[in-house]
Amino acid sequence: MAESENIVAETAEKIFADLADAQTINRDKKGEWKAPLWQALTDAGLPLSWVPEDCGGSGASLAEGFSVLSAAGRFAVAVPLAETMLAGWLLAQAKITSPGGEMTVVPASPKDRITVNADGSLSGRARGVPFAKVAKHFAVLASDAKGDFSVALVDAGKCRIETGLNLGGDPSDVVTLDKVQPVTIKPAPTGFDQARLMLMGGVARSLQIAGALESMLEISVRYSNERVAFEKKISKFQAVQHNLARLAGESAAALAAATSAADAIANATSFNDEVFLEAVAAKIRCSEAAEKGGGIAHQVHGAIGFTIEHILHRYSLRALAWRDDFGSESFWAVELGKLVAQRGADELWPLVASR
Amino acid sequence: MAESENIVAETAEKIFADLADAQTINRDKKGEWKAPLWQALTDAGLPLSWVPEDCGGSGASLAEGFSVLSAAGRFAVAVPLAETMLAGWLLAQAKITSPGGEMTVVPASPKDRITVNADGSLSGRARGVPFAKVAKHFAVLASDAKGDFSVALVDAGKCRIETGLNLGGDPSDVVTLDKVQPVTIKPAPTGFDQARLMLMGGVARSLQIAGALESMLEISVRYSNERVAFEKKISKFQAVQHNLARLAGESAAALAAATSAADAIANATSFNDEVFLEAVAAKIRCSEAAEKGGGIAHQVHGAIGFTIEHILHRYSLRALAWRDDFGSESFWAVELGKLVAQRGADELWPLVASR
Amino acid sequence: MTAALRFDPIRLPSECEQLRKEVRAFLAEEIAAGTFDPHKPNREDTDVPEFSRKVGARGWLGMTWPKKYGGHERSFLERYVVTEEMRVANAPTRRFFVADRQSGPVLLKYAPEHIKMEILPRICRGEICFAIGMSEPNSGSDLFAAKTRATKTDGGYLINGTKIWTSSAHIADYMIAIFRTSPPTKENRRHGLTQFLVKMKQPGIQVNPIAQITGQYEFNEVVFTDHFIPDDHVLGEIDGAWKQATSELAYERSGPERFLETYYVLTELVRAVGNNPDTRSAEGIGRLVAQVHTMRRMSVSVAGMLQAGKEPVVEASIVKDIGTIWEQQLPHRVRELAAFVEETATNRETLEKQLDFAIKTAPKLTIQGGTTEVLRGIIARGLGLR
Amino acid sequence: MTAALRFDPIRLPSECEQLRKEVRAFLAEEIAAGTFDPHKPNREDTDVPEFSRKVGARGWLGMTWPKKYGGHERSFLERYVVTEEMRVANAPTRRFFVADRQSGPVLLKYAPEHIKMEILPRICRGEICFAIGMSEPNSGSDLFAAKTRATKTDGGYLINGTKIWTSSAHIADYMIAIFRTSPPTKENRRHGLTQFLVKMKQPGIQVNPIAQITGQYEFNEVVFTDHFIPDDHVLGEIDGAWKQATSELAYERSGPERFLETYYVLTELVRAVGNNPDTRSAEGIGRLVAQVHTMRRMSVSVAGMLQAGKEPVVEASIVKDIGTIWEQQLPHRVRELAAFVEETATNRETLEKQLDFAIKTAPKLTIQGGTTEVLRGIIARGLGLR
Repeated sequence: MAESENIVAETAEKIFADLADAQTINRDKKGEWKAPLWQALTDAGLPLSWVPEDCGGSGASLAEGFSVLSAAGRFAVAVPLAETMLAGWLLAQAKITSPGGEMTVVPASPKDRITVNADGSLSGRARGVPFAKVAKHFAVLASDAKGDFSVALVDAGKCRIETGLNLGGDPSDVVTLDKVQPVTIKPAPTGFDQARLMLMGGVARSLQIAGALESMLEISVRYSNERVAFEKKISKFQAVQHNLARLAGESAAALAAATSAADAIANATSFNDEVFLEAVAAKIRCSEAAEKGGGIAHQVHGAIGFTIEHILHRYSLRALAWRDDFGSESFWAVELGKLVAQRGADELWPLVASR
Repeated sequence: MAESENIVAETAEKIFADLADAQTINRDKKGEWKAPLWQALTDAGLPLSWVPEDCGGSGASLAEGFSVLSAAGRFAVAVPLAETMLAGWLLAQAKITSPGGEMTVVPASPKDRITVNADGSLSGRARGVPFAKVAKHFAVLASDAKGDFSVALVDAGKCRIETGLNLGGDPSDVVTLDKVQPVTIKPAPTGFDQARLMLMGGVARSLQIAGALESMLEISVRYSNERVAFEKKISKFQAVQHNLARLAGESAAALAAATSAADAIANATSFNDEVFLEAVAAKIRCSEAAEKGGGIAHQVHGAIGFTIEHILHRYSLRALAWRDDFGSESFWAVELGKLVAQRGADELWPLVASR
Repeated sequence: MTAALRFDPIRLPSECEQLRKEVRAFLAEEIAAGTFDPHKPNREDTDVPEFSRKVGARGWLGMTWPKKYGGHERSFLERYVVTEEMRVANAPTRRFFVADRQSGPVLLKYAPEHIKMEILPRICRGEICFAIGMSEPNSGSDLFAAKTRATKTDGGYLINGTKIWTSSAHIADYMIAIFRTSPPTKENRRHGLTQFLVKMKQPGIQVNPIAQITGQYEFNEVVFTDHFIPDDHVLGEIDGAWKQATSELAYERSGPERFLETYYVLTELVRAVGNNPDTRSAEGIGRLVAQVHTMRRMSVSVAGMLQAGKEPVVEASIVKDIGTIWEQQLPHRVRELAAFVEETATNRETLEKQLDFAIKTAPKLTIQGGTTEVLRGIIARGLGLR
Repeated sequence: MTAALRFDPIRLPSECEQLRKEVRAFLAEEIAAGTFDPHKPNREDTDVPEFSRKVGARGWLGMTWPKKYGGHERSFLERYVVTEEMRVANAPTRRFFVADRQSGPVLLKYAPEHIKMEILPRICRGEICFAIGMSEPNSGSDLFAAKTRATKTDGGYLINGTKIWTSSAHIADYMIAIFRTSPPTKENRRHGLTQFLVKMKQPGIQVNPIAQITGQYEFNEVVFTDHFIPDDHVLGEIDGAWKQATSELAYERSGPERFLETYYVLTELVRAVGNNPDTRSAEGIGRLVAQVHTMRRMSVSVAGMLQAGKEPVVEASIVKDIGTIWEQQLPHRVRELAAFVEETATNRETLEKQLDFAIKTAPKLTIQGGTTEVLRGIIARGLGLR
């Protein structure tokens, strides 16, 4: 990790440690921790990490921003930090200045489409939009009749929002735009399409899942070294040791896949097949790890991990919920399989061994 | 198990124990054990268990025959006993008298078809026919242009046979019939079709796989109680105990699925959806158990189980090979899934809870 | 065979078929009357006393028990049919399930006659709810580490300590619990625990509900402070509860509830996929159905062994081990198979809600009533490894 | 984070890209010349001495070693590229692979200078083959139970006993083995073993090939009867082999051979499925490719740590643990995905033959070079559990 990434990540870590401690948050049934946390993040310029200074942001690098998302995953942060970062990044693609406050991106599923109408207004329906209810603005990617993509800044108040909750208890809403006039709309850069947005979101989620798994490993190891059964620490049972070794494997695989994908995007000159593989593989592998790894963490914890009072669910359920955002692992596995098939058998290894 | 089943199964067990001991066979590189074993099985009337006395057989019940196949699985017997039993059963459906000697059935895959030509001769190609090379006669199920099925007794010498070996090292051949005149041909009973033959074969293979898993469990438990590592019997390591518990689970599931299917067929008055479920589920579940269970048996044995000298491969590789005969588990899973979908969601539970 | 396991194929006798029809008709009536919604799988969170009484009135509680205690002297296989039909219908069985499955049989075996006469008929009428007090804050899988004390006093015992993870304690009328009457001995660390019948809603018992990650309140913490239990509420041998615990496991661990807990998502998947599935969906459904069929045949087989008077502890543990792992993975597999279901599928919303609930439920399935690790230890012992 | 694992994303430097092109061109030439068949995965059974010499001549053996010993002072990442390209092409690496991966580094670290000068250049030229003598008939995973004795005699040691599962011993020129020079002590049961360089094809060594279930003869039993080893063939500390063993594991356990052993069936599946896969095939292939990509990125990351001079024993163990399980399951998943491939698919026969071989190979992958159980123990220790 470069020095600058370290500094940004450490800033984020410190804020989370001070204001988003899982145990404290878990006890705070009223959500009073949210406002101070968001304020501190905003003061540090983190929500607009990926927005250049001339678009109102803090102009951090992609790599620096990704390191913030890893930290956010390790704390399973339940504020729209990743979403605002993605929204700012999307707006910046079209050189649209980001407003202050919470944002999210629309659409958040590769299956949904937002359309630019002839009069410049936007229509469409987007499901599973994270934190839509909380967001003041939406960064919208929309396409017109010719299939050209535009990026728009939209006032959340002008959209219809059907609220919902994901597995982790965070907002996951249906957003309907019915001839909504955007605040600003500009053409997306050449070649930018919905897959790009989905994969950027997917890598964000991969980093968050990997971070959550790191924390699940840590708290599971700690618990196993404290909990006594049959007159010894459960960490001394070979079955528990091997379960935790498997959790370490899942956590490691998720971490490797997610950070590799982030690194690939941060250093890509074009969005080619190799970057596509990195991004998609991360989403698939991290999603698989969320199920397997989270399952082990719960098994090690026993009944206590199944209670609201314990913090485990903050990580385990969010990691599972994040699988669904920006295209599930099944969706992307099919896309990746199609790409591999189209390239042909003898072009598979060159793709895998590209870097 | 009824008394009569016990007697037939015990007869088979005794013959296998005397003449098909895995260790003895494994050392006999020339296959000199085969002729005496086959002779003893023939003397006991086992190859023609399912052939009524008036068709030259011993007229055992379906249930008795199934119990022989379980025993054959436990000894991983490498002579065409199951195949000759199936062939005799098929011929008996059309009241065709079974000749003596080894037989097998054609086709052995739901994807292959044998056709009755206008002149009464048979044409077609059947892959993966077990023990075709060894068989003197084939019991052939063929259909004519109208789709009506006939059963035929065919001289193996009149067919072209491309030899092959399955994973377990037993013959698995391609049989081509090019206008072959059968010895005898008669119409199959009304409603009898290729699925019936495949599922009867599939249940035979399920019982054999379950039997092989029983033996794998037994020899793995025994080995773990003998082998010492890190100064104790490996059976004392929790990881080994839990692995063997999982093997017991796979073995139990295979046994339950296979014997239930056999029982369902033995007591069926018609070949309805419920019997189809039993037969197909057995093939699917036993095939899955062959992979998982066999993998554990090998893991417990370590390097020794990977050698030709050790008997483990006799069970593990045959169990894997048997997955492929009479339709793989993927094939039947698709067929079962289609049936369930066609019946509809609310008819799933009544199907599952039918007996 | 040194490690022979038996799972003989049981054919349910014809009386079961008639009974199944009656149960289905009854459940259909109750669904039509709005007593419960079969598409809502939160049965454990629903307390419907009148439903319990109706089930009792039908003769479907205490089915295998002697008639003199209100039972019906029917077979374990008949009870099996009733249990699985209720489970698959997502019927609200919470109020009577524990009493019918476990507590009644314990009382039958260990309670004094006058208590049996008093309590068993009320269970059979669906009037009372039972809880089981085993785990404590520092003894989960290791039951014999229980510390809650039962101190001998005049005419009975005084109970002090805390039980935890006690399902339904907040609505229960009774609890069957183990308490420490003596310290463990050097030779036998399982010595010193005694089984008691506890009357709930009495002085000295405080029940604190524990919220689960599903949002339900199924578990409780139960705190005893000088709670008095009379002598005749001792069940079985003083200090000898460990002898009584294991033989009950076969009852508890092999029932349809050990593999059908998340079954509803499979039904809804079939509905969502429709009549003409592609190869991916068909294969996925086929494999899942093959599994549930196999699990059920194993479970029925164990019920047959119980009916035959056997104690198939290892077989029951195998059913729970592979059954709970299957029902734990099921919602994840269904989620994958549903990934390409059209938004227009009529039950998509139902399926999604069910998946949400089932995925949250999943972690507890391999923990409650004997963890995977404990079960595999029992199986390993049965195989002669321990 | 108490249990922090690092898998930093390594970008292979540009020199690797050029190197990869050279390796691919070389392998294509050799395939064209008929030296080996890339569709036949039985590389472990094929001994092609001239191929080894050609690889040596290209400078691809001993790549990271000092030039004075014939090495090339290139990076671990460059070596990685050569290794993975050879592996994926099913090149016949048997003759040089062990020497290049393990034996050379051991000699570099522990052999006297004159032995290094004598042997290492010959490894680099691809002239000699090494075997590793660790396991014995009664010590598999538990290396420190080895009993084969090295008895001090005039000017050296006399060796008596048996090594087993020794890959390539029947073609090897040398073996690096551990023998017992003293009994274990009460305090340290790992004490008393010494590492030796054994010259094969000498009196007192008998090699008995062991047939594998794949039909190959890769393993051997090696029986020593008063075999003499001179003093200068001791490698490292007398009685202290246990100190030397663990740090080498990272080299041995994280390479591309730990997840690519059955990779060829994935390539052939893609060929068999064709350009227009259905959802089932596409999803299956996509998930498998995501796995192999992730494994490779983890493995490359460990190579980067080695290059940086670290000893990532836990990370390497994780790579081998999940990598070998993946490559063990791969042929079974491919078999399933190929279930509906048309008979007319041109490579169906190739795929079926490969599947047969890969399925037979699969059981050994989680046993050789450190079993799953041993690896998980190492990982658990790294997590602070042991």
